[in-house]
Amino acid sequence: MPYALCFLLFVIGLYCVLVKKNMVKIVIGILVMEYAVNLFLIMLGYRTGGIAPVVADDQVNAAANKVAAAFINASVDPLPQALVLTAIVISLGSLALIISICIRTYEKYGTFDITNIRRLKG
Amino acid sequence: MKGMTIIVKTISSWVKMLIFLFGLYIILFGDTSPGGGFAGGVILASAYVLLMLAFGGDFVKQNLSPSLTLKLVCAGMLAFAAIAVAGLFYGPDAFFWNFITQKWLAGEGSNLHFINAGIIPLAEVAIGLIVCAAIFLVIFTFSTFKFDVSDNQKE
Amino acid sequence: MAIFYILLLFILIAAIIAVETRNLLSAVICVGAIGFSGSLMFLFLRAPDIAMTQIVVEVLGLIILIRATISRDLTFISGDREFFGVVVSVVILFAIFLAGQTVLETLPDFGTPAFVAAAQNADLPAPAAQTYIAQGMQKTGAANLVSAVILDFRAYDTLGEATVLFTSIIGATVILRKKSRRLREETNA
Amino acid sequence: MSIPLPVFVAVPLVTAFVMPLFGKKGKAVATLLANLATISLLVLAVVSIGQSRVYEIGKWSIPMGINLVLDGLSSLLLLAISVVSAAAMFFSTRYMEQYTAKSKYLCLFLLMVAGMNGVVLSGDIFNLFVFLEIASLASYALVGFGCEHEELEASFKYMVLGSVGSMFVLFAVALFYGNTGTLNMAYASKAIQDAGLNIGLAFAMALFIAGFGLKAALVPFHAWLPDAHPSAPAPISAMLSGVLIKALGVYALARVLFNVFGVSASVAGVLVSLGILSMVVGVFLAVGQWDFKRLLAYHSISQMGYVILGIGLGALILAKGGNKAYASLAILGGLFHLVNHAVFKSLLFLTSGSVQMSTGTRQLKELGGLAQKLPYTRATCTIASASIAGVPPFNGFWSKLILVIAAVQAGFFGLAVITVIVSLVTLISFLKVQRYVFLGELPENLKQTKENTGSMLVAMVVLACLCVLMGLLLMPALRSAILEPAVKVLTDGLEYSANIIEMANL
Repeated sequence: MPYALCFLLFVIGLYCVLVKKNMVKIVIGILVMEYAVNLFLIMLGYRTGGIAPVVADDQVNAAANKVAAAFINASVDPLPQALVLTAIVISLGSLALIISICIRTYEKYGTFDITNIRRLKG
Repeated sequence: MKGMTIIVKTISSWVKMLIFLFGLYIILFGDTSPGGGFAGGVILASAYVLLMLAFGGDFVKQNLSPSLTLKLVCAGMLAFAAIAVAGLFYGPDAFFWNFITQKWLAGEGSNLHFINAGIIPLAEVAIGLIVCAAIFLVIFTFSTFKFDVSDNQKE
Repeated sequence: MAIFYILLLFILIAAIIAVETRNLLSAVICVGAIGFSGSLMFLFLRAPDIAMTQIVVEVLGLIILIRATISRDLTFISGDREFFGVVVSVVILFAIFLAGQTVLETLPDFGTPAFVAAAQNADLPAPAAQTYIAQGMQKTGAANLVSAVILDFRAYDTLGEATVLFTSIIGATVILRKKSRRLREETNA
Repeated sequence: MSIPLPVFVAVPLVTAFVMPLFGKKGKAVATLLANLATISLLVLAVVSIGQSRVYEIGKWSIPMGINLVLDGLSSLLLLAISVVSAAAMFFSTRYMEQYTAKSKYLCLFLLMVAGMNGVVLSGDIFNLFVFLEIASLASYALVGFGCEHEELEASFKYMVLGSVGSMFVLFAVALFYGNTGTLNMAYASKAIQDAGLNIGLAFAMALFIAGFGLKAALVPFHAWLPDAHPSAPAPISAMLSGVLIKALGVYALARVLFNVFGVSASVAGVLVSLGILSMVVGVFLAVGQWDFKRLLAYHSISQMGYVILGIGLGALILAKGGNKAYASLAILGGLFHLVNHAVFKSLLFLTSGSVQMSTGTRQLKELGGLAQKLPYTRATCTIASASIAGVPPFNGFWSKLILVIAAVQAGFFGLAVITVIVSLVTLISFLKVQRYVFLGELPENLKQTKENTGSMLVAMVVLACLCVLMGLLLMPALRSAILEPAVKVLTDGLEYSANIIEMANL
């Protein structure tokens, strides 16, 4: 069920990109899609009653130089978290680029409405 | 861009050091506690953004010019790439080989004991530099961009 | 569990307002609401690194977005929408959403990480995630396993990610540069 | 000689990181360095032909770490990327003098090359996504490089559709991870073979087709291409049409469908129909265009249709259990056309840039009679036009011939007829280009036009020579060295995972 709500968020973002006619709104749609995918990835790694994937001192079995079994059986999946960290920075980068294009377009046309920005045909 | 009142200026010049220290802490302890180069770098950048809002763009421009910032980003990227390539020379032909930890685990290079996570803290510092400079540069560019609508108004 | 549903519903409501409101500034603030509640959600999903990064990135993302909207008088959206197009796309997207429901049932249940199911397959080596949790600390020396993954096991991805940031700032400075073309005489000189 | 595979990514990346350090004064040095980087990539690509190996980054054995894979298909794409990027880079040495911020242009150009090389070499699905984003972001910025109305608008449109495509790919990666528990393509493929293709993976596959299809501009997803490609500076148009849509679109699609999920008859049917649609719609939209570069951009859509058609036809024959030799012939046609299209389309865009730089316009109606004024441009443009239209003995003819033969052998006579008809329409539209640009009357304002010399000319002549000579790739020796290994990667299909795991364990 949480997956379904996440997918709904993705679809809302897609709707915004497809239907809205304002440049900033389109950017918001893309951002919403990004949030949805990030949440989805983190949810995939969640374990009920899990703990964060950071090994604390008392979870290390010093004698055997091993991580305690209690940690191994309870930690959430660190891999999706690493992927999401990457995805967040990528989305920040593309946000900066697309907003700079929006600002420059605003300077040229004086509007954010893409129906008024139609020099190219087709 | 203009600065703000004297109260804001005084407070932000006090607060900036705290933010700065916090960012450094987050970066340097990224291998043992949550956080790391990205979060810490963005916090460092926000210290500069605070200064920029309080004292105005010109003040920051004198202390940290955009071209210098761009060079810092390049330096950070080159440092990160150097860490990656170092694995090729120190190790058995492997890009991004963790040459400190792996040698330590293998019982060689005992003089490198002091950092037992190997390249991870070094890479955190490089990424912190990249992210801090890059984010600051982006926000600086956006805030100082002047609209020149006069000659390009809707035709 | 209940906290996840509450936060998700809040995120969905904020998203719908962000999409439908006619005031651009409100829309941007709603995006901030999505981001901050998303960050809380990450915290409850036991991902403190992501929560921290999300919160700081959200602040700066909002500054960038507000910069785009606030400087102009035109924060309200005028213009009418094509009713027919909206209805058609809503119907299509709703169909996609319903189709997605059967798809999501193939995933492991919420609360079971994906690698647990994959670990059952004896034909394959242990999934990467399981190795990271069990041996990541000895293999890399970092107690924060997320750091160990992004900067050692998958450091190549992180190089790519830093490069994306680099690309975007070079791109942004290029797009916002003052003068883009030289005159023809200068070119030929 | 065995080269560490990350060098293909590291060389352009490090050069790109150095570029912004050169200001206005160091422009000549920056240009020299950038050219050196692309040429050394070309040398590396030529050296690595015929090798196949797996490189584990950081010595982490898969599936723990990321692996890079060099096989026949990758080295074919690497070769195409490096040839086109070396020519386009050499061309921009002079062409980009009309814009400011040249060192940043070079930086973005190299980042785009690095991104494409990363995509082509990657053996990990998330890593593929990261490098896809690098190449895409660099191309968004480069499309808007001129900062004029059309460029910004096209860049925005491209960026929105491109970001949606990237989000589809990322969502598909998430579903893929949720279902298989790994990101490594070889092990994921093995897991899929063990467990069978469930509906979740089928949905992920559909998302991959949509996402990579958006990057490849196949017809339902093509809206951005006719705006973005003409708006970019000419060398960038050459890169975008020549290799970017292939490396990010067709290559990624073929790799994921053939080697990870495995082709079924229905997927192959989707590919064939996308191919036919792109071919027909693209070419008929192209005929009516009066903007030189826009016309070329529509032809890119149409020619990409040929590539997808060839690959899809091969997949269809394979999935139906038909003769494997026919399937390899169809895929050979598709891949050979991919390489040919990279060469002649980039040459066409470079000639259009040369015309635009000499005359200041690219509207066909404002041009005319340039045959005497621009003799070299005219000659190279004619060769490239003949290639794209499939006139013997140029390279386009051979790949189209193979496609037709493969279609006839497999019993798809309708496809063969469509291929020939589309080729004829292409010929008509390029006769129109010749007629309006190089023949006819010279307009009064173009009397002063001068031929471009120096690096622009060299780049065009080299590509034109390649157009003539590339038919030789079909000679048995070269064919078994370059084309056959690439075809074998696709016809082997799911044996990919076993091969990779075996090579990694060596």
